Amino acid sequence: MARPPNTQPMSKSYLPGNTNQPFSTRLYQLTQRHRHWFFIAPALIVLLTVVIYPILFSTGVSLFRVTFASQSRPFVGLQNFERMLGNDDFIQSALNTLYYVIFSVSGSFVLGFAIALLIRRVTAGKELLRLILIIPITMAPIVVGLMWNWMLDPLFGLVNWFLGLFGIPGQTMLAQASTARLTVVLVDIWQWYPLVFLIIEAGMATLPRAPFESARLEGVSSWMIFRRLTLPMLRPVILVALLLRTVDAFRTFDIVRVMTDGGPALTTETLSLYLYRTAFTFNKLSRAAAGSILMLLVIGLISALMFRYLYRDVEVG
Amino acid sequence: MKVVLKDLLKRFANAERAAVNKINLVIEKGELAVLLGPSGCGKTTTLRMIAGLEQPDSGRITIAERDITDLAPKDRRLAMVFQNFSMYPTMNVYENIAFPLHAIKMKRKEIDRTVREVARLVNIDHLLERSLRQVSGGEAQRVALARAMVRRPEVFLMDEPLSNLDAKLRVQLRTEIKRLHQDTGATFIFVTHDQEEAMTLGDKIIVMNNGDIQQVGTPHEVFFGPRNAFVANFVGTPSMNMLSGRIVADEGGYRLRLPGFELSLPARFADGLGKMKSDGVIWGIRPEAIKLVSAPGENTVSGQVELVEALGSRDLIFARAAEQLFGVIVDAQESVPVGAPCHLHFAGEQMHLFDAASERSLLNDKPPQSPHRDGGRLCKDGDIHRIATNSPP
Amino acid sequence: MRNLKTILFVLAVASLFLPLASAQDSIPLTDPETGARPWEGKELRILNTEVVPILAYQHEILDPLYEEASGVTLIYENAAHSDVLPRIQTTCAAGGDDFDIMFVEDGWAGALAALGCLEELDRFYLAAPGDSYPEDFTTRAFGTVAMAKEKWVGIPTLVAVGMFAYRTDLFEDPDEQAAFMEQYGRELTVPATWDELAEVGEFFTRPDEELYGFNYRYGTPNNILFDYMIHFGFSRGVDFFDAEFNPLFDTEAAIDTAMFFAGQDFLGLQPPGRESFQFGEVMQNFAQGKVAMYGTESWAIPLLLDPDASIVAGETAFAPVPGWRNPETGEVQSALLSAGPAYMINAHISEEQKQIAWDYLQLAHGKAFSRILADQTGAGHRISVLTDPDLVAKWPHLTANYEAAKVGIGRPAEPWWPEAENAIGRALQEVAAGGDAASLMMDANSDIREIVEDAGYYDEGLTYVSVEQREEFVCAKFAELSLDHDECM
Amino acid sequence: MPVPTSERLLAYVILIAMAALVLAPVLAGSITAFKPQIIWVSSPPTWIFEPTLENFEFVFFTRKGWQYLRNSLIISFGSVAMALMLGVPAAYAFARFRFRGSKALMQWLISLRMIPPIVVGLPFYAMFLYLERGLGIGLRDTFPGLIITYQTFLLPLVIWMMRGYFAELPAAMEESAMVEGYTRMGALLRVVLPVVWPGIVATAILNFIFAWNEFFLALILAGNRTSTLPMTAGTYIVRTRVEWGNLFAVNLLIMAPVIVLTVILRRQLVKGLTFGILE
Repeated sequence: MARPPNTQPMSKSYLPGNTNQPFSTRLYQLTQRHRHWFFIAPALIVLLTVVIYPILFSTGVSLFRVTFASQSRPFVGLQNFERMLGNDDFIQSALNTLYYVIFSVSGSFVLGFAIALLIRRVTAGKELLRLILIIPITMAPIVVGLMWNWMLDPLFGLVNWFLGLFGIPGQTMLAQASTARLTVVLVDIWQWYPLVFLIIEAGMATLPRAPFESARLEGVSSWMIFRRLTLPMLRPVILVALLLRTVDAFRTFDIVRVMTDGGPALTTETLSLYLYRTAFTFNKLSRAAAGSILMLLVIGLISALMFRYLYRDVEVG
Repeated sequence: MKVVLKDLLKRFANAERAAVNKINLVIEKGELAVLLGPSGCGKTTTLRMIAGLEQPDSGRITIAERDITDLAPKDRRLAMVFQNFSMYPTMNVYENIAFPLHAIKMKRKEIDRTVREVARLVNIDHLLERSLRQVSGGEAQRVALARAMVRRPEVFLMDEPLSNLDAKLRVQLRTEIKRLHQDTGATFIFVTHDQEEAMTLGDKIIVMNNGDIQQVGTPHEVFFGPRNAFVANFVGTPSMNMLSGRIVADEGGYRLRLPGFELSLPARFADGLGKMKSDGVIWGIRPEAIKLVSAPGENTVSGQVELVEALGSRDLIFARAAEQLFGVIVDAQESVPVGAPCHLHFAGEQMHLFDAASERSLLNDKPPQSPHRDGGRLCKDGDIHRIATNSPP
Repeated sequence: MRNLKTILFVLAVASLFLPLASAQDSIPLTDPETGARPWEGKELRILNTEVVPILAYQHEILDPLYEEASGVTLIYENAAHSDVLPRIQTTCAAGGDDFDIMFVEDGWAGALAALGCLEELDRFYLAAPGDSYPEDFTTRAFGTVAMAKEKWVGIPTLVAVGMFAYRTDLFEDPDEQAAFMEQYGRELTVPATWDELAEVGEFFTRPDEELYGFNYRYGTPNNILFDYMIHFGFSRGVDFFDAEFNPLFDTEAAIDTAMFFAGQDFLGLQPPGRESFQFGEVMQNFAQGKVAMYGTESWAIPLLLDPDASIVAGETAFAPVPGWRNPETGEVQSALLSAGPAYMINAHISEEQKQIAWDYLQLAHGKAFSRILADQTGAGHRISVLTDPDLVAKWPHLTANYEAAKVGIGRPAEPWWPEAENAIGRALQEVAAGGDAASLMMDANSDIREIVEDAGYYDEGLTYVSVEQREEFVCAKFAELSLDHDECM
Repeated sequence: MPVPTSERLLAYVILIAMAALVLAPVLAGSITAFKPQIIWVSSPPTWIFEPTLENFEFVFFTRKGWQYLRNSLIISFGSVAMALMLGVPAAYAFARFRFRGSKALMQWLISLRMIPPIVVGLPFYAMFLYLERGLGIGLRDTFPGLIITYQTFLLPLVIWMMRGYFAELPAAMEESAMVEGYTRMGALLRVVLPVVWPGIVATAILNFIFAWNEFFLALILAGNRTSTLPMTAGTYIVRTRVEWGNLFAVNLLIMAPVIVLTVILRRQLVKGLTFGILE
């Protein structure tokens, strides 16, 4: 029950009259209830076409014997999978890939984390340092690989020239089966530690200050603060960093392709590289498809496990 | 414009219960109705459904007999003010206010006239050329008000417009909204979780919880005649003292057995108590209704003062008696030091009783009529005290 | 009748190379139609990889003249060498006409022919032979580079035969000669056998001076390792397969060869990083004066003699690749790889494009231009060039080149060959890395057997095409085309 | 928090050493691009020389680097534009609407980042093949074909990043516009997009970097009409020699724009690289 206005009442509303009844209320309701699909559908359709359909397609191809030329495509069931799993080279490249994942991920993680911790302690030139330190991640992996090939050349590379200044004899890291894999991993770490560094730094910036300040006041040692406060509080961030690094390391292709092309003696061959070769050089499409499905299963399993840990901590969607 | 909500239901995806559970509500033309409730009670969802920002799962909404349930927000002829100032940061104050007028293709000259007129109404005509970065929170909300008014809508929806402001500004703007309501004569629907804001603003308060309307009434009805334990507990600061107890029939009446003490109940509960199926009740009394008396007696418990909070002219005392903590409001002059013994008297006519099972009030369903219905909208706490003593038995 | 296009081309070439004016007589008509430049405005797309230096000379010298004379625009698409085969396979599988002419290494022709990617050239030749002169190649070279089994699919772009480069400044230095005599009790000569090479190599291996004895390629892609089978294996009598396609990489001779090739006696002569060297690195090492001797292929000659590319260009000479001394006869047996790419015509392009492609190929890789190229760069691959007295006078190594081209052995032209070669290359790398030669070679052998089995060769009872049989294919093809060849007599 | 001087000094030493390790190869390599052929490699390295542009000239004109540059630009801009057109509305929906399955769908989108390109690239090639053979639709070696393929890694990234930017905006912004007489589309275009514009630019730039550096899918699916710059880098390691000077000239062409963009974008970089999981 309103009182009569005690100042001059506003004139009649500017609003349009009752003319905008929608064509059909039911239609309107329907579109309202499902309006999100209007926004999502185009993207979703494209993603289904460019991701899901290819995977299904690959699965299909892997059950037949298909080559570039083949006119007939006999159904062979799981034979391609069997052959792939029984193939030494496939197993070898899977193990190499595992090696990359373990060492590249842990290496870049430790280095990136350390740099994130260190850069908090500097003042002047912080921006410049950060800018320089993230350069590797912006470079195309193929460029990184080629560049380090040049750096590591046994006779003319800068690395050996530099070592030579200190009287250390020439190293042939990329050439030896025993060191090539490690060398490629080191280059991979060189390229990807900034990812960890950036993620951890961003994560640390979001940490509340209070617990750290009170711990300092209470005289807790830096190491204990790091172990009992920093690490647990950064858990989701750390998981994100590890997850992203893992999937990236898992699909390593470009760097190896240009640095060693899988050699010497297949010691640096990765799954991606091996499957590429199988399909496009050796003309065994369906076997490569089977291999890629196996690869997808493994990475799916790994990331599903990591995601489960992650979603425990992070709200998504 | 009369706003009617009929069987309005909204359930969000992945939610266990309905956000708004088939509510029915009538808001009369020119009324200032306040939707009050804790966060998540469905009040904002209700408002957003009226605005058309959420689509109800079922039920209808009509404004002035016009069914708007299936209209786009822009066609509902209403305005809305949001909690977080909802400014358009790429536009300056003037453009912000003019923005709604562009939608109805008004002529530039008329836009200019209207914008300035509205800006004057909310006292921001000196800010028009400023960018939003140069505008304070209170001013920003005035801009929002101006933007809402500029199309001269017949229904204003306000979604906690004051809660992001500091206390002083809040009071100031509250008055201004009140004045605006009177000046425009439009229907206002105001959402808040702040029951003091609801009391001071509302012609009608709609208390909501868990998607249901708990009570509809004037501020006094809601304050003095809570229909259920939730409303009793939610409305009023400091909140009502509440204890679970059992009813024992006594000769000629009922007694209430509470942990540690017993009370005799006034006759006005007799009807309600007679209909009860079990003996469990929730007893409640407002801190303002507890009296400190000098000696123990009927409906009195003895205890000790544990804590005193100064509220200004009055003190809020927490006294422990019969192992329970009671909040009591007393005049500052009559305050008692911490540790002092005290006797708390519970006046029978100010007690509330609720069925423990249904949490419904045991008084008859008709809420007590406030004797101050016309003048009491802005009444002070002292008035409430006076009214309380005058409420009918 | 000569059409204007040809005349223009001849005049242009002739005016540039007046001393060679006689060459014009050998350029016949390619298009019997009169009227100038029938393909004016057309494009010819070439999938290329900048694999060998002489192609660069071709682009520099020939292409502008051809474009001007014919009105055709040449469009080169360069791919990394290891991407070329995948690219051709994928394009071809789609029936794509993306390229008119494709760069095809000898090892790939079999696979591509099986996919139906390669246009046979007989009919073009019979209609207008032009300057192609297929009989101007040795049968070994032609069979390896230009044919896929019995099909003629290309005109060799070049014929790469094993060559051996050495530093004259080192070998002719009296001090070095004296020192060598003192140390080994014989004259310092360019080694003729692998054993001699090991000795001379050891002599020149002086890491302190950043000088090493010898340089060979061991790196990836694994297929380049296969060269070893020829240079080191075939000369000892190792073969790839028996007649029934049973792989022979696990024989004693093959294992011995692998052990020598990858053993420290041989590896130890080489600069650090040898396990990963491929053509690029070994050439770079030699061109920067880091090694005394260098096993290479004939295409490298122009680059090694180019003072812009090599700091030892003036001190580089060439010799035949060493071999093994037959203990019974005392003769040096050597076997040389014969390899090389040919530009081949895509089977999926239009007839007109095929005609243009043929027209370009017969000129670009034809007799006349081959001579110009050899004169300019010292690289030759046609018999007429390798035996030309003027050219031999200018480039003495051409004689060695010719001898090599006559005996060079090519890769099998089977569709699955790239995969098999990868398997053997991988095993060799592992041997070089210190693995057990016998078991690795046996593993590789069984891998290859599986590959052959997968391809259905044993089911279909296919038989291995030996080196001699390939020569027979070539001779049969020449006979079909009514061509005479000395080696087919 | 105050840091002891010794600790800070140590941090400086380590960080500067690391920065040197980052810069040294990049700078030394870039210098090589200006060296004449004879000193592309030399032992010891030649530091003083007369810089030449002949490598760039060779790479850019003789080897038609300008074409690859053009292709890279077309593909990168095209695929980013497509990803934005599809992804921005979807991101908006994910930020604004709660609906059945929205959370699961969002998680699914993150998981797309996990799929190795070979798993997609291989069937893509085969699909294009069948399309071409069966329906006569040529997508292989065309710009549209590559642009569509690039959506596999660009589109999820755009949705994730943009969702973050939209979620930062109060929903009230476009809701008030809707109440004030605009449709949702109108509100989106007139109110939200002007505000979220910097976010779109950041997303576009980061995605541009990814598309620009992409190698694997291009290797499989591009041809002579569409070869990109990274693909050509490999062509300078010819089998017979490595053309270091030319190679580094190409590397500079690939690297330079990205490093410039990084300088502009460094703050937004994290959001993109972490795929918006961190918020």
